[in-house]
Amino acid sequence: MVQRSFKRLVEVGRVVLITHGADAGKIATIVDIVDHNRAIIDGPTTGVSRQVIAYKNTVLTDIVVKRLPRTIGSKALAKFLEKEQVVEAWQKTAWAKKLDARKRRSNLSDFDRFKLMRLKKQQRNVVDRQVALLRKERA
Amino acid sequence: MAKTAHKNQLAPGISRLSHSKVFSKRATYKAKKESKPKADAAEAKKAFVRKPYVKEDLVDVLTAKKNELVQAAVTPRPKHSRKALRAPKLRKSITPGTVLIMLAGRFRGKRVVFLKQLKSGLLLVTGPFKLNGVPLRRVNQAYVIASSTKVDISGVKIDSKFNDAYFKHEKEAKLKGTEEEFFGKEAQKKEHPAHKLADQKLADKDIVAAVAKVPYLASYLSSTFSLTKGQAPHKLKY
Amino acid sequence: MGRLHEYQVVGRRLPSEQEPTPKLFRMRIFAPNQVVAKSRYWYFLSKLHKAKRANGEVVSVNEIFESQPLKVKNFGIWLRYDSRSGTHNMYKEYRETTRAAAVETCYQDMAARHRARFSSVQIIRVASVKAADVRRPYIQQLLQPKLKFPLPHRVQRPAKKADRALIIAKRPSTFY
Amino acid sequence: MPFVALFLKKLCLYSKGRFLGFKRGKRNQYEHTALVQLEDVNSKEETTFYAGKRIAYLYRAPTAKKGTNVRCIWGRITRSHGNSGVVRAKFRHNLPPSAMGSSVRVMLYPSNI
Repeated sequence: MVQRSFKRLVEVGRVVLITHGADAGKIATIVDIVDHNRAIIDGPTTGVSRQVIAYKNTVLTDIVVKRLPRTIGSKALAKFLEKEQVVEAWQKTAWAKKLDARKRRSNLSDFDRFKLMRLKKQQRNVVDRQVALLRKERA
Repeated sequence: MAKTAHKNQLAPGISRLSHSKVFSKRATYKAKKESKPKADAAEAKKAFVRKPYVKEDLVDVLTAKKNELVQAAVTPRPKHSRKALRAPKLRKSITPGTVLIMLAGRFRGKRVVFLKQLKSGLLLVTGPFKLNGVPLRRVNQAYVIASSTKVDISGVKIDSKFNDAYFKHEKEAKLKGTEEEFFGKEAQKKEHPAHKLADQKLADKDIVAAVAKVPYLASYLSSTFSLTKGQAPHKLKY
Repeated sequence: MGRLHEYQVVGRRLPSEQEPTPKLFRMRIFAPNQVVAKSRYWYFLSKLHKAKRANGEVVSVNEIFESQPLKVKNFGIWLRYDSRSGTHNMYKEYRETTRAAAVETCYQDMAARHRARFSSVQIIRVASVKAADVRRPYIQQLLQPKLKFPLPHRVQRPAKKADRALIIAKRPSTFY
Repeated sequence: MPFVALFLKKLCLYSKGRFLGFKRGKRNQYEHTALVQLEDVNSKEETTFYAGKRIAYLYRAPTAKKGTNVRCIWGRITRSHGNSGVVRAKFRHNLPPSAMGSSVRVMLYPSNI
């Protein structure tokens, strides 16, 4: 029996994030379960071809495609994913945003880093001033 | 005399032996280096005057096996290098207008604008002087990081007088050993030549204008590059 | 041993005056490559018939590919193996996508559970089994219509060695 | 960047390395080659960036020379060593064994970026 305390389960329709290999960083959906170590995943909308993958090389996400039939074909799956807006739902999560920000951060050029520093300074300036004002009011 | 490469040619210009082979065959390293001054050798050459032919001499000459003109002692001379001085290739990432980060020397950490490569292979860069105090200057590309940022200097003309000779130091009069040096004549600070100041201003004018078009670029150039904690230089993009 | 492939090997005894057209024998063999496949063919054929490599020939060797390599199937494998004390027959089940993969896990399984090496295991028959006919509980448990299970203990590791930190401030969370 | 660091920002154009010891076998040690662990580098692939880079070991001496007590031994990174981001380096003068465990400066030049 499935324990309640576990929030993410291996099941058909579970969206996973691939962490290792050529497709690392992409999301895909579990289409069929092979055994306790492997599943078949497919990501027609994210550029992941159908393959057997070990759970070791993935992370389960909170997103599940509901009522997804087992061993569904790629084209039908794509329709399901679009209807449920899985990619959009994923991109909305804080997790995806963090990964994206990390990636963007690592791709910043020297000039970009400088501009970021300057903008942060400006932001700090505004925020600090407001905080100081509020403090004054309190006192 | 030892063999030279020229006697053993496969085809005109192509030596039968490799450079290293020739070196070992000539074995000049075995000969004792004479500390004879060069002038003496020249004198000896001068002193050698061909005598007028006498009958006995003629017999001698005809029966002699070796050419008498051949010197007995081998004085090793440094081999003339056939390598031409060629400027190193400019890195692909460096194009006119590229912002470079200086890595060593007086201006280390400064961000400067690349103008062109000089004949010697050194890079001609400018701060511009007004922004960060780096004058028109030559730098070796090994001491520079090319950033991906570029200043649009396509419209800027770079005076052709900025060549290697322009940047050569003027030789100072030797003070060493003179009384002046010994008694510590006040070392006077040399003024920067006025014409160079003017050149700098003229050259920088258009570049500063180009920099001003891009927001934050001017302050970027006037700031310095530095690694902070947790920044691994190999993981950064420049 | 590399990954296993399935080969179809066809051979016969050499034609002679008594037997101008000898009978052809076909065999499906699991082997890492064609050379091993041919060797295993003669090994099995000499046990079944009066034929050997010296008086026979291999007519053809070709690989059999899985028709649906991205569909999970339940495979039943009948095998015979020599243990330290005798010879045993066995039936085992595996859940895999290809026949060759099932046989490979079977060899691994035999080596792990019974210390039986490749040379002492003979695969008799490999067949895809319908869900209703699955006998073993360890496969049956994976055949529930709405199968769900958690991954109770996961340590996430960075994909690249370069991203690995030797010292981290937080204990990894292994639960989700 | 931490708030304090903004004001204390010092010009730093090198990354840090740690002198681990010399190249060695089970019984022999080769003092002509030093092993250096680079900071924030823990795979062989990453060491390629540092190949050829100049490296400096700074130390303090009791007597001042040229007005400073700090002296320096220069060297170059020659190649990687093992798979965990350690590199081999050759110095003008072999590093003293007393320097084992101390840090060295890995310069960013000669640059190829």
